[in-house]
Amino acid sequence: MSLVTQQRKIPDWKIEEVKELEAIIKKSKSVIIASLQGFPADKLHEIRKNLRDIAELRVSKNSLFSIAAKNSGINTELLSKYLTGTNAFIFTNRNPFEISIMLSKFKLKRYAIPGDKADEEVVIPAGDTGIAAGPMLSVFGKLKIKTKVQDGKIHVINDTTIAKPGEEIPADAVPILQKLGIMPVYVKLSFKAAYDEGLLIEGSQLEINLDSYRTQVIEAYRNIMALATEIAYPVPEVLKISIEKAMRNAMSLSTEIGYLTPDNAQFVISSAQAKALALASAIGDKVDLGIQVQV
Amino acid sequence: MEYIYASLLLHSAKKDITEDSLKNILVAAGISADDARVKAVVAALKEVNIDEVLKNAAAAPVAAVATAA
Amino acid sequence: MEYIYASLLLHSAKKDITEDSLKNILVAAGISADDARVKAVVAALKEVNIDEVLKNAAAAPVAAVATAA
Amino acid sequence: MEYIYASLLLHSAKKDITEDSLKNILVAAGISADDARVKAVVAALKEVNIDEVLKNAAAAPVAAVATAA
Amino acid sequence: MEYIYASLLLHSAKKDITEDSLKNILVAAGISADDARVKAVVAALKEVNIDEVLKNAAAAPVAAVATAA
Amino acid sequence: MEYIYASLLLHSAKKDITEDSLKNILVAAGISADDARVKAVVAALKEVNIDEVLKNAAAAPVAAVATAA
Amino acid sequence: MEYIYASLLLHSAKKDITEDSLKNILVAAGISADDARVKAVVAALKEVNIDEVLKNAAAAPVAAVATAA
Repeated sequence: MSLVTQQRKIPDWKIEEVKELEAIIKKSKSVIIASLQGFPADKLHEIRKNLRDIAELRVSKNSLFSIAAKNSGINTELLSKYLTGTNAFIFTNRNPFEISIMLSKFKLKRYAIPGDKADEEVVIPAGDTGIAAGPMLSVFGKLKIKTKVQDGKIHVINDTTIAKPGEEIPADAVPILQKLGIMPVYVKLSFKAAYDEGLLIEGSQLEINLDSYRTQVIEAYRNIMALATEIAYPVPEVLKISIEKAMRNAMSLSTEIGYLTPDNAQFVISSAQAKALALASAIGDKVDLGIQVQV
Repeated sequence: MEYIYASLLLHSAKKDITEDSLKNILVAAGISADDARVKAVVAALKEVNIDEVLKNAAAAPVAAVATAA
Repeated sequence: MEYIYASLLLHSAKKDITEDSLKNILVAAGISADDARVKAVVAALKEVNIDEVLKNAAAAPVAAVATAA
Repeated sequence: MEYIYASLLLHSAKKDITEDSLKNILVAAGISADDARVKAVVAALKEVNIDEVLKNAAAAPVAAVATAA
Repeated sequence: MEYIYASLLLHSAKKDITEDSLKNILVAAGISADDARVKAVVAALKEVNIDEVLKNAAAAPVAAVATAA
Repeated sequence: MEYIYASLLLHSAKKDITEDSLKNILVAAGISADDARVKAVVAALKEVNIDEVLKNAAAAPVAAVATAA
Repeated sequence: MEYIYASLLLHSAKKDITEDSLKNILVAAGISADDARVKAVVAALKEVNIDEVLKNAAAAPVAAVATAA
């Protein structure tokens, strides 16, 4: 037996892993650290498949990642607080927000466990469940699912909803759902942080609400159109709106002061008439006005 | 509709809609005012928020113009 | 709107809309009638076929009634 | 509608709407201003809150939608 | 909106909307007309069929109602 | 509409909208700024209360959504 | 809203919305650009079809109703 040096105590696979990590870090612009706490390991391959050609997902020990990151010139002090628990590392040359958006659009589902809330409507479909008639029959009864027994198997008579989105899934239903292959609970990677060419982005920042961006785009557009209309910004499509607005203003003002000209008479008199009819109908059921208000 | 026009005339001028004020207008317009109807209209209008009713009616004429155009 | 309501009142009662008849109503309503405005309204209405306008306003009642109901 | 557009022009420029200012604009536009009408418009506009009216005018289409819904 | 009110005033009076006519009105209204703006507005309005726009403006709320219904 | 976007960008950042600041942004965006237009926009914006305009723009659509929903 | 205005300015000028182009504009406007926000906006707007969104927002009240209905 030769002397065992400190060096040789480190298993080869660890050295190899650090080497590989270094290589990936060096060729990637950014890395996202995601928690695997409570994340079903068998779902990782679906994410990998989804990210193919765009990013590489690896599950590594925090200590090994830290060494590789440090060796690659990353300021690991920025990252140390995220390097606890079991983590996955997503390496990419893309904008990390793009990866986050991409993953948020991709729904991963898992089987329910007792206590889970449904992420989508949970329906037991009509038909053969493949479950042998026996003690399970009473479970269906408890869940108020109408059944019949056919060829010794439990048949569900009608599609039956047992939980709506957000509702707790009855614990009794869990084995049935598994048997039927129904996965009503969503899982997603929880982002802790991203490191992008020296920039640290918090996990909460990485969550992008696209609807709020759409709303902001609309708001910005409304604002510029309102302002452009107000100053009559001289492009035809704005001036059209300005003209409409000016015309409406003029119509409203002439109505309000009862100013009549042949070109606004229709508007002004109609307006007075509409008000009269509105008032007439408001009291029409109490008073015989001697007129018929059309409803 | 005369009773309604007369009422709106008073409302628009920010005058109280009373049996007397309503009758005055109708008479001035050369219309023989029906006492019972005047009474009924005044009573009914007391229970209605006229401004509210008119505000909601404001949109209609625009539509009317459009259909005519 | 007083001048318009007064005009519609006259129209509805099948009376001529003249400066005098309009002024009578406004005075009866306790409104100090402005001669120039009375003149302007009467002149403008001479060029307008009120029956036609009201017929075209026929689309309005539906909306108006709907809000009031 | 010239008188109304002229009035809105003055209002929009935060100028007082007087018989003179209104007439000036109409004349500049090559329109022969009718004194009685100018008087009538100026008098009538004194009685309304133009800003309020315009604010409601902007809301009108929205109101139209509301009644239809 | 002054430039638009002035333009509609001209349009309503069936006058041509030119740099001069627009400037005349603005000046008469006591507004210091910006040459570049006047030029730009007149040029842009040349591409707009004002009659068409006014007709459509009257129709717009109806469209709004239709979509909401 | 780039000039308006640039102006609102400045307004939103609570910066003064001047010919220089506007031109800087347009140039940074790779747009060749037209001097006359920059001048005209800056002059026009001086005459309006941008916050007021935006408030009114925001109020209308929200109301529409609320009533139609 | 500065980041959105800057992005729409680029869009309106038919320029790509990239981290660099966005940052250039913000800096030109005198705004210290936040790197993470720039990145977030660029990524988010890649997913948003701006033309489509704007088309729906186009005719203000009508669009408001259409989206809400």
